[in-house]
Amino acid sequence: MELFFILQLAFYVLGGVFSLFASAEKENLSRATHLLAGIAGGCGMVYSLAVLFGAPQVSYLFPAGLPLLGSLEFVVDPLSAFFVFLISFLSLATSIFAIGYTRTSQLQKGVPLLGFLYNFFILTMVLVVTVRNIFYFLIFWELMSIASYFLVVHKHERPEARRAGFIYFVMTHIGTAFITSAFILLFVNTGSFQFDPLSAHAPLLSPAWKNGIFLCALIGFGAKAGMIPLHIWLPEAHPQAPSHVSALMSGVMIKTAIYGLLRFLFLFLGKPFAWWGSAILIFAIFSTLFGVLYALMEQDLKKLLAFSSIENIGIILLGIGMAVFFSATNQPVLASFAVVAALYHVMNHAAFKGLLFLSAGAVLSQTHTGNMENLGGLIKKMPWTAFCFLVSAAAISALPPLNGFVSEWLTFVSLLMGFKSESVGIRFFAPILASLLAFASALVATCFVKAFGIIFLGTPRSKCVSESREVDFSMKLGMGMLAACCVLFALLAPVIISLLGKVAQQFFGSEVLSQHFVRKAFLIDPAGLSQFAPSWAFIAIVVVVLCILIATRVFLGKGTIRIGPSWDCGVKALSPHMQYTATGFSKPLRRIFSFLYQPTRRVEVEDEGHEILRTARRFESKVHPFFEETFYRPLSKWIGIVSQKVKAIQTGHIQLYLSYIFVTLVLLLIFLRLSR
Amino acid sequence: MSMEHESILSLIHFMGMAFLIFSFAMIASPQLLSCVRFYALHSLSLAVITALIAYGNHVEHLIVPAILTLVLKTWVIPQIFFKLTRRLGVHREIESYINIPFSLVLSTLLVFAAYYTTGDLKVLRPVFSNEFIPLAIATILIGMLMMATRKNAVSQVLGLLLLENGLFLMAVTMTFGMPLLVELGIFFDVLVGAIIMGIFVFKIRNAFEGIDVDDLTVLKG
Amino acid sequence: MNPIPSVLQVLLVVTVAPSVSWWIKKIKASSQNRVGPTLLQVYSDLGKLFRKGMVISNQASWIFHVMPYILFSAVLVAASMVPIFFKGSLLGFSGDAILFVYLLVLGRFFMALAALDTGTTFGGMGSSREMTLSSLAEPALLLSFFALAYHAGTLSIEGMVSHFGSQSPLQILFFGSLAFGAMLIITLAESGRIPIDNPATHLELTMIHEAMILEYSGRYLALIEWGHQIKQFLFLSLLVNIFFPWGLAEPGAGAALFLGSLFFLIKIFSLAFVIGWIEVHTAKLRLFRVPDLLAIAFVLAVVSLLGQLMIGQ
Amino acid sequence: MSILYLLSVPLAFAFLSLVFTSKVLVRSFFLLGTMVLAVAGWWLVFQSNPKEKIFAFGENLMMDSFCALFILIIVSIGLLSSLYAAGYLFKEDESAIPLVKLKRYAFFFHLFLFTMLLTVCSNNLGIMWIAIEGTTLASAFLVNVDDKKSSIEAAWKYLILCTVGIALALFGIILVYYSAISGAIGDGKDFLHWTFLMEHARQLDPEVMKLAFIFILVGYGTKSGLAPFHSWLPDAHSQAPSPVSALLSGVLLSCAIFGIVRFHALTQIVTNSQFSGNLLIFFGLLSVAIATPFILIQGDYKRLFAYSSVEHMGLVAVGFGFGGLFGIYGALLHIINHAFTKSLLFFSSGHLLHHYRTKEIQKINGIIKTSPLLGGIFFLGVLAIAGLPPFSIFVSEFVILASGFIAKRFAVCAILLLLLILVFAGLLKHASSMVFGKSEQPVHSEKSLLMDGVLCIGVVLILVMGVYLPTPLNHLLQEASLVIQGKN
Repeated sequence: MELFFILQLAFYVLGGVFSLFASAEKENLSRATHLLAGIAGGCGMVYSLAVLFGAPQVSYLFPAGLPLLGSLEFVVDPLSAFFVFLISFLSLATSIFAIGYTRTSQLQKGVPLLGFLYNFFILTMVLVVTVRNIFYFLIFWELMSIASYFLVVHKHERPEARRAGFIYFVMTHIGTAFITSAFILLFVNTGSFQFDPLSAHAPLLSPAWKNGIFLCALIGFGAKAGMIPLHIWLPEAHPQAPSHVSALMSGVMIKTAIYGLLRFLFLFLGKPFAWWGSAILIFAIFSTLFGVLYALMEQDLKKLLAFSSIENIGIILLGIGMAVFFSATNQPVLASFAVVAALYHVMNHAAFKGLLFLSAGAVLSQTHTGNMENLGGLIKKMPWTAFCFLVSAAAISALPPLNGFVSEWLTFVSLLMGFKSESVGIRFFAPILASLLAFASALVATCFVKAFGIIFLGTPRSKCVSESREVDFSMKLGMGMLAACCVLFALLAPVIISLLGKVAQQFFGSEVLSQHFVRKAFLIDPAGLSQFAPSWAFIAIVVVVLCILIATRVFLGKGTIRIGPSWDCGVKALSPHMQYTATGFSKPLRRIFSFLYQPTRRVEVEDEGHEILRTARRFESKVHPFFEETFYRPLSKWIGIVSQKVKAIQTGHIQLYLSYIFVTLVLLLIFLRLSR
Repeated sequence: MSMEHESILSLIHFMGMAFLIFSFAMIASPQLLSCVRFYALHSLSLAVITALIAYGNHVEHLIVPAILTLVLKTWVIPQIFFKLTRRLGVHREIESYINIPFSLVLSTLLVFAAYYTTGDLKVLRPVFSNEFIPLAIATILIGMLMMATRKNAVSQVLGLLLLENGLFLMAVTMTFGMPLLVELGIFFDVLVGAIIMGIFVFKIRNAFEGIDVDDLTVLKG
Repeated sequence: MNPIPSVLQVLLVVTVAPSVSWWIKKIKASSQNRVGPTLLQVYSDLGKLFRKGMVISNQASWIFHVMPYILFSAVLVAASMVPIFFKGSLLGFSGDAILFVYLLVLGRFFMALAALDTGTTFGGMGSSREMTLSSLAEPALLLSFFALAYHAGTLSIEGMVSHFGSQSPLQILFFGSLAFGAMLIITLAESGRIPIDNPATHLELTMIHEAMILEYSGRYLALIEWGHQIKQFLFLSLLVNIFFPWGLAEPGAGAALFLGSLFFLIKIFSLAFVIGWIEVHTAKLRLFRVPDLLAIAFVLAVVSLLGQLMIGQ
Repeated sequence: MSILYLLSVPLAFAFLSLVFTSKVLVRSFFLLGTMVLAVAGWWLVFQSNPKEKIFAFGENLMMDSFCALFILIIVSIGLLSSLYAAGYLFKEDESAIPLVKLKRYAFFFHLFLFTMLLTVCSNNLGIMWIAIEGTTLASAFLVNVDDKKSSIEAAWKYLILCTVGIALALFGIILVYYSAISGAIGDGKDFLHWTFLMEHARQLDPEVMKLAFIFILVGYGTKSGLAPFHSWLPDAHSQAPSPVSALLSGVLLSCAIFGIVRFHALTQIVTNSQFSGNLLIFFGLLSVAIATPFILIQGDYKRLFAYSSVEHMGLVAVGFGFGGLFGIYGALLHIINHAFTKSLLFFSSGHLLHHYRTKEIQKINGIIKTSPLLGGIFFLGVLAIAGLPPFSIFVSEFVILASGFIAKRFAVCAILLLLLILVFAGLLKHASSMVFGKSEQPVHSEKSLLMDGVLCIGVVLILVMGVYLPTPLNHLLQEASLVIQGKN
């Protein structure tokens, strides 16, 4: 299996080097780079699945270049294997998509650099989840951020791309600062830079150190995952990156933060405290609600998808929060079920969010605009993209036959297993959290009805829709693969859960067995609350639909169909502008939640003389971005003011500089005299 | 021998007082040239003190720095300054941020502070007599005050040289002077420093038509 | 145990559902001293619609054609999970309350999409309002299910019904009544009854559910109407079987089945009478007052859960 | 004797460069001088055994592993700077500098190298003081090669402030000498020898040592650009021509830190308390804190890099303050990394000045479009100085932070992390506004292979040092940290 690991890394490096020589006219080289990335993804899937299915851990040791900082060691245990599988299968799909996508007019210039950065970006992600040394983990972590920064700033002529890149890189750096301090706190305790001694030493940590390390890790990885107070970079950065890259960023990059968090919570910090669980749950539910509430108000498709990533991170954190809570009140079986729920949602989110971004990329490549207000009726021009977007929209809104529902159901049940814990607080709040999760998933359904409906259905709102036509084969194949995954991950739920059970075993010891979660085709929960058979549900729906179709066809014959214009109340001029717009669609929710949004609207009215028949020239409605306005903007303004003030100490007068020296000298002498 | 010792001791104390008076005179002198002359006298008293200490305590290797001070600081450096001011046609008055009476009050305060802090210093048991330590520190503080308040580049250099004299007195009274090699090096550095500062004053006058340090505030932030 | 009674149950649900909506129309008519439609009228309407030809908009895409079948099948699968005439159900084992609720969400999701498909203003308005209100109703519905699950110890609807069947009414009176109140409000919201949505009119100010299916005709309209009536019947039967479970037959009992189902029909028609009575005596709420009503439902569910915790089982 | 050979090389080439008349000869001898110096330096350092010391000139000059590191930096950066200067100053186009100025530049450049080598190799603290004073005087002329008003002002301030600072340092040395005499340890001849003082540190008087360290810290702190005394640094480094400011920022500041660390080692043993360590941490943190606002709102990119030098010197001071194997190892490594990275940055700013003729950050944008090589290297350089992983600065910052946590100084490390983030944000903001975006000014782009070559060598060096540390260098660092802890 080591061979496949090395092969994967080698292919990425080869792909990167190949792309440096590729240029716009040499098509086959840019196609080769993405093909190589795809093959590398394939190799990755091979050895990660092997490890998940029970093969011994893959481990590899590079000769370390730097003294004092430990050895560069790679080990692929079940947890790393799961994340490598995630990275590989999504990068396989995005690479196939990218073969066609990079040829479209979107990304004509800068292809060589884009290809190189793309391969380098996936390579660093794979390395991050497999490295076993603190120092090299931080190096690959920051390399991942650098690669994604350059990808976000790829179209650097646009000022908003530069601004997004800047915010993204600074927020990531803040996260890395916290992660560095968490790791060094661990190092100070154990004296070694390797991960294995850290997890071996975990039970001996004193409570004060554990709490400190937990907080640093939560804030550090939370910033990278896009947890609510630290999320402002996500809706800025993802839309700027090319779509197949933002699919990877949303699908997998923020999951490396979840990987880091899991490693800290369940391997490095030994037995957690109960308040950790509630802290994570609070952050999780805020991320879920705010993520979807802001996603609803977006007009730009990729920003909408970015906000919905924040919502899904919230769902994952809900699972992790309950897992931490259960393992704090030493119920390992319940805790492992919650971890399995979280990991399952990580995988599902990678599948459908990747597909959403890819189809958004397809739409972008044809219509050259991300703004939903001037799209519409694309289903007739791009049927395949529309179908894939529909599948992923249904999956993300957790509609039953697809994978979204399975992981949502697992998260619901892991929340409701809170009934079994003896603390009254969690017994009351767990169902409340579950109902808020239901509320959020209903809003997601609304959000994606709006997205799909406004973009693909109805009549085209602007001419850029008319020139668009279906994307080429490689992009369709990429999207098709992910759509198939959305269905496959639902049907194969029992198999997948038994694999994830192995990862849970790594956390909670071997007494956690997969038959606590799976009985033949049924997913059961250890607390005996309920059971669910995804395959049965899928078959039931499909069979019933077919029966009705056949029944109506047999009993009532073909039935005459007459094509006529849509109902226009006799006005005879049903123009596309009479349709509901994205802003209009989310208007009721904006009114209901006006306390949160504080919506402001500006209407420029123009009346040709008579004030009754006035025509609104321009309507602009903005939603108050709560976190930016209340915390981040004042902070940066305050820093600016302080810096201006401090600038005054450099006035240019040499006498002033001399008096700085003499005053400091006198103060030091006094300090010496006092301290004696 | 003891009587001779007494007379040397009293002579040294007299020269110490002269040393302090000349530093007051330097900070109080309105004219640049008078300030340079006082500097020459100040170095002369320093040279005499060094010679007397050398003779009184039979420390032969102190004679060389005494002679060097006499030659360099009472004759060579003042000549440089005279030639400089004549060649540059620099106007004679000394502009300062604080007027002369106020700077005199300040310098007396500094002298008092020097005596207060280091007067009964148990820590420093100087080799020779311990009342020269506060005198040296007072001179250093006056030198600092002079540099910090003068607007004219030349008078800033003079403040620096005054500070060096204070340091040199401290060295002599604390440890009978440093090893000869180091003494020579320090003198060489002071001389080259003075020459280079002279060159730069010359450059400033060419560039800024005047050696008022206030024009030198272009570089900010 | 043989599946025949549960298959029969599904067929029975499908046939009895229109009669309940006829019964509600009848009550409204009699209270407005009109005669109202006959029982056969409802069935003949459906039959007529099935046979009629269809007029389909030129803007419509394949989603417009697929939606009625998905809606009807979703409702049918949901129906096969709920014990109605007796304590068993055809697919009860395959899922629980969450699957039941999300099946209905599947139907609603595609209905909202189809509404947007034809590019008319009514479709957009209907789907926007429907999705908004349903996303406010869903947490209350699920929370009341969770409150019941907390008491019953299981999430599957079959388990809940059999659990509450064996409970003495006094024991579950307090939190049960609160949960019943919440579920009743949600039933009105889901089936589009008066306080939330006016099923009888096509006035754009008031219609939510009707606005979405404005473009439909013929066979598709029949399927949608029928599905809607089944969904309404499902909610009513849920209310009846969970909160008034006495007399419901055990899965195996052959003879008692008829008696049990008869008894169930009486209960369901009396509950339909209550719905009809509410419809007559309350005016439709303004659209932005409905969230307050749904908030009341949510609070009722929260209090019923809190009640159980405080009193401790 | 080999130290004397090493010192004689720059001196010889300094006076040699005054002799020639044609520009080509001056340029070639100028380059030859630094090459010979570099070879001599490397040979001297790497052939000697890091464990033992080499004495010369009657024990007044000495080279142990600690000094060897600095010799390495001086000769390497000197070579890079002279290579760059050959392309940057000695160019033949219309804005060429007259021959007399070039000869003066070559003379003072080699003199400057000589004084710095003397500082580092001197065992006698008095000679070290003289050498540091010499560096100030030599580099004063290098700062204002082009006689503009602002560069004269910068040179003047540099001269006055550093001379005052160093005068105060002299007072510190006198106090140390005094405590050696009052301790009456041995015969008077080698009381000022650092090795002697380190062996007999126990007999020195702690109170006098503390007073001496205060004067030394203020004195050499002025020279090394620590916080309240740093005011001359931004003016001098931004007005000096790029090769000189690379040398000033990269090497001269480190030599001043070398002085402080020698006395810190001495004080630590004499007072065996954290007195000097705490002072170093306080002033180091103060330097980083004061440099941060200036970096955030800076308008001129050369001043930006000057303030970043203040910040990195603060980091080095904090590293030495934390102490322990990790602290000192990290601080020494940070001096080396900072020397190479900062010189690369000043070379690239020289390029920018050469191409765009302005130091304003707002006026330059879209470098990546007009000259991709320069844009790429400049941006990578800025990321390197901000401490991002693939580059070497991250390694030493990580080690210093680790030593901070080991020394249980969490508050200091937290403040450091916060300030480093702010500095990173400031640097990124400026760099991205300069490198990206549409470029509209005309660019005087005549390519000079030598200058681009130096840039590429610089980038390769900091990338390699970020991943791989050659073992001989590692031994030197370990030995030097033992020397400073006084354990060898």
